[in-house]
Amino acid sequence: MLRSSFSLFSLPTFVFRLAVVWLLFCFSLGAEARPDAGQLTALAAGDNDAKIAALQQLAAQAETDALPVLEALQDDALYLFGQSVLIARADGGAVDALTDEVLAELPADAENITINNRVRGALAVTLAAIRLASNHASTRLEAIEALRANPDAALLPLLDRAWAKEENASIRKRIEITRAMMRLQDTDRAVRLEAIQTLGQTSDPANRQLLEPLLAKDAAGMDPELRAAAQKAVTQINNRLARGEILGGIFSGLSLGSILLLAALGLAVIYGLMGVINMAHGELIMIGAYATYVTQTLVRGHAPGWFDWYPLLALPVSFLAAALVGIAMERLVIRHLYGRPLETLLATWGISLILIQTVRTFFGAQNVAVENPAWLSGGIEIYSNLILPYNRIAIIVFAAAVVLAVALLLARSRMGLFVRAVTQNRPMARCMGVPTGRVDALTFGLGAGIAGLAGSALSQIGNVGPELGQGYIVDSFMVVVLGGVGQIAGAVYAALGLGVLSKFIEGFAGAVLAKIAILLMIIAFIQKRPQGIFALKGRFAEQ
Amino acid sequence: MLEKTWVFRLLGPKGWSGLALFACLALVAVPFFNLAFPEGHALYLSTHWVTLIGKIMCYAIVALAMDLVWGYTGILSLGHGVFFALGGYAMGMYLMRAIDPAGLPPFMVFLDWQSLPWFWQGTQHFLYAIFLVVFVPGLLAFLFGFFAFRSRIKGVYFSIITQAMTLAAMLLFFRNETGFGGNNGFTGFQSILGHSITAPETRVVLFALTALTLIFFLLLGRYIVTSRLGRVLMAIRDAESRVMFSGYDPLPYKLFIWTLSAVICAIAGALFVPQVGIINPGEMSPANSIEIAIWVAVGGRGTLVGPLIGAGVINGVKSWFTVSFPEYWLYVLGFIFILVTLFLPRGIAGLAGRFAKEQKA
Amino acid sequence: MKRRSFFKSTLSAIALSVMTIGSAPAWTAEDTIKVGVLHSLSGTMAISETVLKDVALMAIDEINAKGGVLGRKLEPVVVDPASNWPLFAEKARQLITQDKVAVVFGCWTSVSRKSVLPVFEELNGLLFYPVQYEGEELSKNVFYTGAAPNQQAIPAVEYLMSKDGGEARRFVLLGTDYVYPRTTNKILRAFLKSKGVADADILEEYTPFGHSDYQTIIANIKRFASAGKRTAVISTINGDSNVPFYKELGNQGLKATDVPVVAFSVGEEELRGVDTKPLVGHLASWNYFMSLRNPTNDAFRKQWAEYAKAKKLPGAAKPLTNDPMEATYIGIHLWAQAVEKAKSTDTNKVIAAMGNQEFNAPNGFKVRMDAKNHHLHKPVFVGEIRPNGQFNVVWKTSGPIKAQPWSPFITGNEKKKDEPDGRSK
Amino acid sequence: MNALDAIRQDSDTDNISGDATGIGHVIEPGVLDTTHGPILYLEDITVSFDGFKALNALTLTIDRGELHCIIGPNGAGKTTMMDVITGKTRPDSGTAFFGQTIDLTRLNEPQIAQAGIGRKFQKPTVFEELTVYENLALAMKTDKSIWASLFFRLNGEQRARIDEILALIRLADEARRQAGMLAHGQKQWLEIGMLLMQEPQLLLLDEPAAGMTDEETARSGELFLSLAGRYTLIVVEHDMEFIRQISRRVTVLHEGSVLASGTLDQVQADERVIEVYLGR
Repeated sequence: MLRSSFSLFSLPTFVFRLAVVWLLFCFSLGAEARPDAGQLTALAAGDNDAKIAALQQLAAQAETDALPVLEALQDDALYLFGQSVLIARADGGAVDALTDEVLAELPADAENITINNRVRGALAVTLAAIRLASNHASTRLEAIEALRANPDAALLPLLDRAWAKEENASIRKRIEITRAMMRLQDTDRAVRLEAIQTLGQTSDPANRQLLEPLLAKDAAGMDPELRAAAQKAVTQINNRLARGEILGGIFSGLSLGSILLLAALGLAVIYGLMGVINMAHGELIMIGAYATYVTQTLVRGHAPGWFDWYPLLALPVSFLAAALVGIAMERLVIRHLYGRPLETLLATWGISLILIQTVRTFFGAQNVAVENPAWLSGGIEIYSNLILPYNRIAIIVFAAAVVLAVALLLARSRMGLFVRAVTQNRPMARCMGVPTGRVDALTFGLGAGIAGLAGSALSQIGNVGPELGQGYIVDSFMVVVLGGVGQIAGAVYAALGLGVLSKFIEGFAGAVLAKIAILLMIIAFIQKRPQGIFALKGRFAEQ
Repeated sequence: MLEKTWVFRLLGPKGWSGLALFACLALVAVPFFNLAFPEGHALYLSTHWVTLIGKIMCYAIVALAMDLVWGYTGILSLGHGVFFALGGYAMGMYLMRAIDPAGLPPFMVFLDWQSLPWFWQGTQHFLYAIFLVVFVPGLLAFLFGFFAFRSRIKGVYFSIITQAMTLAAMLLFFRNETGFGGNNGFTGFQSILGHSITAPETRVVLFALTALTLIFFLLLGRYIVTSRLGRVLMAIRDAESRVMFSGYDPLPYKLFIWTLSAVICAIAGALFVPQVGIINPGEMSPANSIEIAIWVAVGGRGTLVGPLIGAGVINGVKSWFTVSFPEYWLYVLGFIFILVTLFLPRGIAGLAGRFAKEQKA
Repeated sequence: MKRRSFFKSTLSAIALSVMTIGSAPAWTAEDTIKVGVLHSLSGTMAISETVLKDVALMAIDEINAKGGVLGRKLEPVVVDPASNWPLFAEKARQLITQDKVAVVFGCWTSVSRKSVLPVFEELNGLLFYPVQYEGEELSKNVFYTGAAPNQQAIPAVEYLMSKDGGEARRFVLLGTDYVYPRTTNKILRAFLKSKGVADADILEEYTPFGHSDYQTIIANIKRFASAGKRTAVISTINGDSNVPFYKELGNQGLKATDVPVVAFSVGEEELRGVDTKPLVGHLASWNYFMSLRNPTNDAFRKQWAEYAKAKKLPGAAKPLTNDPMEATYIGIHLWAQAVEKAKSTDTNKVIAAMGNQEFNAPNGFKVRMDAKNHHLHKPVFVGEIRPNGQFNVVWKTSGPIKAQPWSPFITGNEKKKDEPDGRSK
Repeated sequence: MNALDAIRQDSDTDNISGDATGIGHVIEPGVLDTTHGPILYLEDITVSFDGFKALNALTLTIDRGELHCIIGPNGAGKTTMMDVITGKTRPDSGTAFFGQTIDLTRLNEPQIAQAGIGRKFQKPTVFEELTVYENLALAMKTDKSIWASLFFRLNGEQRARIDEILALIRLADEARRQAGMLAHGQKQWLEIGMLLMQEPQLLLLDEPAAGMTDEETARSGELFLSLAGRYTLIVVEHDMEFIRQISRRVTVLHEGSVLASGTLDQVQADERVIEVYLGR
């Protein structure tokens, strides 16, 4: 391999690869379809260059029989034992890759074959080249995506074959793009023009990278028409990228906003309806996250088949866990402090310390791992620079659903009626037979439960540790204060506004200054509107 | 004759004798036992205790400042740490410059600063540094207070925005580019006014200065709360609208006590830094400021000795627990928070007062 | 206020403070050597430091089981500075002057070390510091058993620039905004420059402590990486922010094969709480990995697993070892050897005896304490994260390399002496 | 609502005078000028909260030395009117003048209080942690700037004044007690005492008799009657007996504007008033 350059299409590399392919073609005429002993040895015992050469051979052959070995290599399940190469099986046994001989047990001193990123990249291309012929559209889709990410001109014949056979329009389109990437330097002018135009329909900066050299005055074989087409294609890609960036900014703002909203909503309910400053709010979020962790562990232990759906079970569990803790807090401590907001603030701070230390005692000081289920991993690619991660989309949707549910609950249900009655006139409500004590406890439980839901959601994007809540408490307060007391709509506007604004500032000033700027803006804003965005005006507002 | 003077009436006979006893202990006994006996002697008072008690006295001054705004005026600040830290940073700047008055402070050298930023100019002069200790936090408090009080921000809202203020300041000081040493802050001090900062004599002088400052602010606080100004402050706490309808404008009153409190805090910070040997943005963390409030609550709001008791007890317990039962420290602190607010709304001082009353009855 | 109560409460305030302070325990056993352990057991740093306290106690037990040092048993004195920097200085003074310990093993963050440093120099104490740090410091009273930047950061970048590392030519220097990342990145920038990397090919980004929203940063990285040359991220992100960072990275489709991330603060213990699937292939650079195969490490791992089980430590179900633990372990043994050699626990004699002390470390090499600069000669390993949270070593130095606490890549350092001159700079 | 039965149909209401300021008079801002008789002019005052009009083009004039009662059902705008006069609420439109020259809409609460308007709240509001004596001392008319407060000492004349008021409100024995320990009625008296210490020109009293015993109510009625003439009083009340005892002129507010005005008998006879209190 040549060390001077990594560019995919530098001429020497290209020639070298062609040579390899041609040689392989000659050798493989009589070769078996599966990896031969030489290839296996190279894969298992060779240095990285030998491994990659072997992988490139296998890619060009694209025979499905090579898959077990390659997949084993990918999954760290390939072992070298003396001269033989073994594939470990899930049951503890092993299969000889060359002879198919089955061993009941993997020998203890077999050496595990591990690979580094470079080999893993080449392996991914090889696997993709083989899987392009798969019967499953989804597998083929993944394969062509992998090839598109690492286009190797040596695989062009393979793509041509795949393109001819492909019936799925979207996969066919991707194959076209990938072929175009490889055919930009074709000698046929028509082919080149078509490739340029095809690439102009994409949004990938890598394609721009390929096109830009063609714009140079001395680019080989470029006539004005071709150059104009390339210029147009570059402009098209740039436009898409610019759009992607703006949309990405908005999306990340919305995503941050909905996280803030989820974190603050419970606080808004408790503060707005009960006038209680709950400094332990962050710890209720943390409890929700730990409840999710416990659910995940139990599901994995008892029903591994359902693992992907554990978040759905975790939601009610975290709601209940946090709500119960909240109700206990209300009954034991906060109940005695109504009407003394500053004392409540200190007492709940004390509660938060105790909750943190309790969790630390039971679960340890270290973070615990909450895994994303498969359906929350990855994202939708709109443009190459605009990928909307599923977990973030889920959180936005979830936040909207929770807000809606809370609003409906308070506006429509009997419980909501009671809550509003107690908020507005406690003695009168008591006279009318509303059990004010129970309503207080339930309201607090509701707010706490929402915090638990937030914790469950947040566990999908961040850390789960004893100090989790501390990171959200100040932000949550800012949202509530900014939104105005007792106003769920205010909290929504404040959270989304803060999210978009801080992402906007972060774009040009960096995360640290953005955070400082937001805090200063909140201080300034409250000077202007001491009651928040949605102030309760009127005679009683100040009381 | 003596009993007629306001100076005497300020504390009364027992108050004055208590204060005199404290002054004797702090200004005579501690220096004597620390300096006059060699290390290892049975009567030797270790420097460890001198710095520890000195540190706690700094905290007591902070608690006193907090009490003036919270206990007497009803303004709960969750951002007093920022004033403490600013005072500490101003003093720290002097101490850093004292290492090498002509050149750049060490941390700036290795972070590639070519010249001193403007706010560092002149800090090699001790008096100017002292001026900054008072002026910078005072100005910040004045401006912040002016806008907040003018907009009639009260209660929880005020508490929350003070928290936002201290958090913003902490993040700002964490940045290396701000020029305050980032997370590491200022350390490695060597001399103050030409005297080695580690010399026992310097330590004892700093200790005595802290004690004197504490006494001074205690008396000043006493004078203020017994003057009509103090009455107005308590009146603002109990019924601000009545104060306004009685013809008092609460704004200058709140602003005065708020700024004074910030300055007291800053002076405590300036005394804290040379004794402890480090100032870093962690002092501005919201949790630290909340802890100040709990010292006051535990000791007893609206009394002047309460905060001193609170700062002493909590920090004493903390020193002990973090050695003996490190895992339980947070439980203890948490339960103190809860139990004091639930059962001791007037803190230890209130409890002592009630006890004294019952005995009399 | 009642005058009476004023007087009484003043007295009781003083009495209470004195009582609580005075009740600190004091031991007076003469036949033991006291050893201080100064690691945060509560507060934000407890997550990292608690385990160092445990490994220190384990090493002390081990030495005691073999008869102690100079025929005397070691007696550990554990204190909790509670992640509070002024408290570190206070506790250090307490350990040296009250408990009269012969040596202190402790600190994690740079600021805690900076906080206690004047105390150790004033009282001529002895501190062993076990964590990788930014350098730029030398003290006669401190022995650094963690890595200096040239023993961790620079080899990792060299690997990234090599063929096997992916021949990266564009770098994102991403860190939490504090001194260690800033200094490390400053050194790396100068190093990259010396390797011909243009300033336009370096992107430096910082986030606040506890930052958890990496959307904008990842978008910036993507844009930066789309310029054509191979791009790598060098992360000095502080502990807790790593999980949100890696999760976002995975979900945004940036794979280790496209844009590898090499981290200097992510080890086995940090990965304990992490879903490692999206991290596979990303890198870390350390002087020790738990996955290293050699007899010393096998024994070390076994010893730790048994100790954790016996003491019922929280992580005993999945005992992990990591680099700072190894450094702590090495430090205690080196100190014990030096005391035996000096035949005294006197600080100056021990310092003199420390020079060129050697120890068969769990990393498989014989590490040696530099006679002059108080840093260890250590090997460097680069590992890729595997799905089980362990590291697969993909590159290593041929042997221990000497530390350069004064990095040659910082201007002005060429004048500095590679040994302490009695007080730190 | 026990007053409902008492309202009867009777003769016309008085005219409400709404004169403009005089011509040719030297205006001295900040000095109370009542040369034209009225001490308070409210003209076209409108205050709305989120679309709800608490005051709707309210126009009202109070003459110097008058004892003027205001009645009206809940939500009629009585308290809001007091808020406007004392500067707590800014009107959306309209003018409010204290005497000829003092524009109340430009002053804040303490300035209005210093100009000579005292206000008693519906719920007695005293400084609970201070003693009765300190409460009165604080309210006393004097320089209320911060520096003056820092060095303030009571002189003999001022002590005498406090003692005088203490006697008047019958709290001399409680002078050293904390105000928070007082009974509800006593707090009402204390608040009235504090008002008198301010030596205001105009007193606004929001339900001053609430929570008082019959005997106390009667006595406060007498007090108010004795104050009228020297001071101007505006009393908001629900207790019709009390109003009957003290009233000379009564204004009925409804939905933020004046519905009727006159003597109590005249007002009670007004059909619109009866409809407001009884109908709908």
